[in-house]
Amino acid sequence: MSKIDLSVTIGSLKLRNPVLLASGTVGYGNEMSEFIDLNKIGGIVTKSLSLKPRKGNPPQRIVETPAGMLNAIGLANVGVEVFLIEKIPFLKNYDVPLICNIAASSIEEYVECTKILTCEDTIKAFEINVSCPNVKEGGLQFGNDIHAVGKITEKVKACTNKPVIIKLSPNVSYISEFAKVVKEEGGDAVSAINTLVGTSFNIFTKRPKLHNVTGGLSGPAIKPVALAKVLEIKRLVDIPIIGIGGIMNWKDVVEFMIAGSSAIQIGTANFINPNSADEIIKDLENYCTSYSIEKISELTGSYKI
Amino acid sequence: MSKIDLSVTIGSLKLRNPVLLASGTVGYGNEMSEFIDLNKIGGIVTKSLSLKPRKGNPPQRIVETPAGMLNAIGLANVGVEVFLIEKIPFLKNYDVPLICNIAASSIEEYVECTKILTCEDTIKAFEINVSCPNVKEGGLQFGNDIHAVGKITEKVKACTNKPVIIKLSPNVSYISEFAKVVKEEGGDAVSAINTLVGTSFNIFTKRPKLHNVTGGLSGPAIKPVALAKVLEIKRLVDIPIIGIGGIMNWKDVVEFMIAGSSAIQIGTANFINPNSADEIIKDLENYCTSYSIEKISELTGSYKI
Amino acid sequence: MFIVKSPVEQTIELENNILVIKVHSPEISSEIKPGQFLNVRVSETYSPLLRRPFSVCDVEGDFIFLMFNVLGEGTKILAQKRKGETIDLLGPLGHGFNLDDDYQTAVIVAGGLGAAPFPYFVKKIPNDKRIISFVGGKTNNEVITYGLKNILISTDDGSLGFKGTVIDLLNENLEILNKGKIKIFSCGPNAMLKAIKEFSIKNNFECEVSIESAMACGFGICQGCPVESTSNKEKYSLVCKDGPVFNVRDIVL
Amino acid sequence: MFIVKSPVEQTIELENNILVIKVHSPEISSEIKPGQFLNVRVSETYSPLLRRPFSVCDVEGDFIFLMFNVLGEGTKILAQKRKGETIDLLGPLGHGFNLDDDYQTAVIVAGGLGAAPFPYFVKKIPNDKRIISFVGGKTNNEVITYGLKNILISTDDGSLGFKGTVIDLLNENLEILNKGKIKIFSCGPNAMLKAIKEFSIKNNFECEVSIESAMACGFGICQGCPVESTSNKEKYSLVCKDGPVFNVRDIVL
Ligand SMILES: Cc1cc2nc3c(=O)[nH]c(=O)nc-3n(C[C@H](O)[C@H](O)[C@H](O)COP(=O)(O)OP(=O)(O)OC[C@H]3O[C@@H](n4cnc5c(N)ncnc54)[C@H](O)[C@@H]3O)c2cc1C
Ligand SMILES: Cc1cc2nc3c(=O)[nH]c(=O)nc-3n(C[C@H](O)[C@H](O)[C@H](O)COP(=O)(O)OP(=O)(O)OC[C@H]3O[C@@H](n4cnc5c(N)ncnc54)[C@H](O)[C@@H]3O)c2cc1C
Ligand SMILES: Cc1cc2nc3c(=O)[nH]c(=O)nc-3n(C[C@H](O)[C@H](O)[C@H](O)COP(=O)(O)O)c2cc1C
Ligand SMILES: Cc1cc2nc3c(=O)[nH]c(=O)nc-3n(C[C@H](O)[C@H](O)[C@H](O)COP(=O)(O)O)c2cc1C
Ligand code: FES
Ligand code: FES
Repeated sequence: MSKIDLSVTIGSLKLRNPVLLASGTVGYGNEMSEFIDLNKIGGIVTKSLSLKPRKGNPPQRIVETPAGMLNAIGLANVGVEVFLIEKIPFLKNYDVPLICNIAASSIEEYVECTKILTCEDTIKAFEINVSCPNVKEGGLQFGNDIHAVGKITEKVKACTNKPVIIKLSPNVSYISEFAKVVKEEGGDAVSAINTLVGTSFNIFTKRPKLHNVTGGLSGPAIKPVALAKVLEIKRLVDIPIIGIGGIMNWKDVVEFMIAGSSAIQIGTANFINPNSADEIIKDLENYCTSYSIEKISELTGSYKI
Repeated sequence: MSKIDLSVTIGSLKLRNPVLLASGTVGYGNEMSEFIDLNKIGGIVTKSLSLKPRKGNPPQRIVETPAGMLNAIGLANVGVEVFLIEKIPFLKNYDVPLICNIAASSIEEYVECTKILTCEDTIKAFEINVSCPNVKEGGLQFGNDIHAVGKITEKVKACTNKPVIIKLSPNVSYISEFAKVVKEEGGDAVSAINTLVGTSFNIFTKRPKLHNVTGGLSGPAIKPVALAKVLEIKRLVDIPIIGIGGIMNWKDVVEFMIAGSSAIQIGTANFINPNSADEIIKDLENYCTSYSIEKISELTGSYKI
Repeated sequence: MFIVKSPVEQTIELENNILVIKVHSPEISSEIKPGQFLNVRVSETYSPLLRRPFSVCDVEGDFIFLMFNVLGEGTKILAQKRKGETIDLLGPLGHGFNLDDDYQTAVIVAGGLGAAPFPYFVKKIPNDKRIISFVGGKTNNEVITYGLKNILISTDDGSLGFKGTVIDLLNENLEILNKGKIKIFSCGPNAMLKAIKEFSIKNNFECEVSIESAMACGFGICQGCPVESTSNKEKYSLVCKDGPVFNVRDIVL
Repeated sequence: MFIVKSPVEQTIELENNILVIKVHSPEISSEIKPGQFLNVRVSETYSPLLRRPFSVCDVEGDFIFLMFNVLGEGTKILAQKRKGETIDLLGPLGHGFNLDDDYQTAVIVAGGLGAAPFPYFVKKIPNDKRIISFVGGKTNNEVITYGLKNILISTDDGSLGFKGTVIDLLNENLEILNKGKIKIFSCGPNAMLKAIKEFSIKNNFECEVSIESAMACGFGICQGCPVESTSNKEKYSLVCKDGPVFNVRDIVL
């Protein structure tokens, strides 16, 4: 049996395998390390970081839905400073590419966060969250504003040499238009998708179950939508795609790669089985062996339509 | 026990209860009548009708997904003429409001269909499908084009005195903007939502499971998204809403009404239990009795935020 | 047509991982005909969401039998049902086999689980008809002969019976088939049905096939199960309503 | 912390529709402490998708016990598990009760299913401490005394024991409570915990409470289970990681 090559590249970022852990579903790695060998996975994407620490939304923050869940965490995070001082040291113990996810409420804040974080060697790339549906500070919803997404890409690129990945919102008419702007402004890749806007009511109190009223839908329920968004981008824009949305097992990974993803992220599945990523990587290797796939990257965009 | 009033109104359309059967999930009523007493339900929405008969897409048209399904039927239908001659006579045997759903590939075709059908007394209202994700004839995707939606509303209204309901696409950035245009152009109500665009691949053949490549996602998986769309419209536009998306039981109906729906439609649930609507109506009556709700219409938009 | 929650009586394990589930359902047992099917809801949860179609395999008094093997989530749950648990049946659905036309010998051609509808077929066929069964599989553990009569077997690898496809076996036995008027009744994988169609047309045999399709409703409202018809190019036939049994000449396979 | 598929040994039905499930899980039984919990995956399907948190109710050798009643989909599936079937446990999770501080009498205050963590608590409390248990419910069929010791009961409607809330009953027994140093350990509905907090502060009693929250992960990565902390207004505490047992003075109820 020859060795299978699971490595993939996203722009200039080389990963040993395509399985990343998604922002907001892995914390800063420490709790997850009790369950999974972080050295085996393709990469970790941090919880979205903002310039200052954020407390996040009051409870209730989470609601289960059919084959999915809504969350309205509200970007609770420690802020970039505390991240560098308290969280990075732990991650330095591991040989796993760290992708820093940044969320902000102004273009300036994105820039400032990037500038502060780019000096840290451990960080291998940035994922810019322009698409969190659960905070509306300053009335801005960047994810739905194509000019803002272009501007953010341009400005963030200008202050770092590291790859910049823009995480796109699915709550738009044509996600490929956003991917196109990202490419035009020099972005290295896009992540698709963030969560779908959803809500749920307690029928007895008539109140929304989430304190934030609406939240983001994730989990297997959204997989068909996420796949369609990946495919739309792949067919129309030449930019690497990190596929996200409802991935639970190796078959889902292969499906996302066929649809056009260069790599993928595991989100909600981490809550159900924090060792999913490791199991999936093993299963992908077996799959490649069985089907004589020497380089897994061949799968990317291999759909036959 | 006093009699519960389950009746609701949608513009000038008065329904004996808020439970309608959704377009494409009830055919033209005849097969369903084997399982459910059509005289008990709030109304039937026909399969989308076009001017000429349509063959629809080649197989495979249907894929199951987690808590949902994708369909790409491609608007297979008998056409307005055959509908009037062959299907209406059966429906005349029942005392159930008939809402005729129309799909077309040009504004002229919408108008022509409406003109032909409006003379038929049995038809109590029109639901205009501007949002089918599974046909792209003439390159038009009305559902994502706010001007087209406005124009269609205006032109269809001009040729009928019957209530005109526009069925909106959820695959847009802000569904409330579409609802606003519908209101401005004289539309009587909106239906929300049609299916979400999704896809699925066979990982062994690398082909899309659906011949049409993408399809429309329906079923419980989409309920949180549908509720958020209904709520968005309710908060921003003063127009009656018919809520649709993943409704399986009476609790779901109450949730949709709280979020802002005046009535609702049952879609995918009909395939799993063709008697759902009848059971739901009974359950709604019991619920109203238990909670001393005299008029179910009080629930509409009764959310506390 | 009924929607009934019917209690499971027993699950019988045949060889080769094939299961037969016996369900108490007087409403359906008294109405259903060979070749018709049921759309089965195996779980009250949304996982799986849709019903699963199964041919009626056999009927005994108030009991019906379904034959299946564990493929995915639905059949996995079905396989775990124990006596007393219920399954939710919708049916009888579709058109079954036409047993009463003018022929002397019913030639059953079954590939793999395509054997499912035939035990009941064998029971219901009029007394004055003969039966001969051709059963094919890739290897011997795909050959299912449950409830069949006068059986000839073929396997692609020759591990059981004749070595070759079931079509090869039919061709080997053309002489027998050409004695008196026969009608072929077939069910199995699509590739086999295509070959059966060609074989029937070439030899001028009457032939009915039971075909499969992805389905949502099973009774004609979703339009999810089209099959191209040879007579009407403007319109698909529906497998659930116009089939699942078709005259092989009426559909494009 | 472990993720283990553990076989069910037995499901015991107490009165009042309360169930106790006994599971063979040496990994967890040897590590878990009273007040800690497990996040349980009841089904391999996506229905329900998320795990369900349950306090450890008791431990006997390699076996752990969970106490629950059927509320929704998850507990319904759990209730149907039979001997030999497995459930997927993640744990031990969170911080349990601090049994070793300086007090003489542990005053257990349990409302309804809040009794769940105490059987194991009663076993593990150091020998030199006394226990007194106050158990409340709306009516007599909400009173759960399984595994408790020295029990005083209250019901809102007086159908069993003292008529009134469990707080009223505590107030009735203030004299006993004021003899020696006590510490209250409480679990139950939120309204009760609020009252317990007020009661403890007013009477200057030490008090730990086990609280609930919606949860996704159960181990600190989803941030789904915030509770307002009294000491740090800038940051929520997490029920799953910082709790579920808190010093009642540390959180806003
Ligand atoms: C009219 C009709 C009668 C049928 N009668 C029988 C019968 O008597 N016995 C029996 O075992 N099966 C029968 N089938 C097929 C049966 O419905 C499927 O095997 C079943 O739905 C699989 O469900 P699942 O959840 O276990 O598998 P799924 O998880 O749905 O699928 C598992 C695998 O099987 C494939 N698959 C799913 N449905 C079909 C299908 N219809 N045909 C071929 N492959 C499929 C999937 O693509 C997948 O690879 C019949 C189908 C039809 C349409
Ligand atoms: C740390 C912790 C320990 C727990 N220990 C126990 C225990 O030992 N025994 C026990 O029976 N339960 C315990 N619970 C609660 C238990 O997790 C829920 O009852 C269970 O998740 C219900 O699952 P379900 O699928 O049956 O119900 P669902 O379908 O999820 O819910 C059914 C109904 O219960 C409500 N509900 C759901 N979760 C909770 C919750 N956490 N608290 C209150 N109401 C809820 C829902 O709103 C709904 O009305 C604990 C919860 C936590 C957070
Ligand atoms: C609880 C939770 C918190 C999340 N937080 C973030 C976040 O901080 N930043 C971000 O970009 N995405 C966040 N996401 C979105 C995920 O990274 C991912 O895009 C989404 O959940 C879809 O993937 P899944 O279906 O595999 O979960 C969060 C998702 C969940 C469920
Ligand atoms: C098989 C199928 C066919 C459909 N056909 C139509 C159609 O012809 N016209 C239309 O407006 N909507 C059509 N729909 C959309 C439904 O009317 C409904 O908007 C959607 O399914 C969401 O509701 P549900 O989740 O309850 O199914 C179809 C849906 C399904 C599942
Ligand atoms: S399965 Fe629905 S029409 Fe045939
Ligand atoms: S439940 Fe996930 S952080 Fe507490």
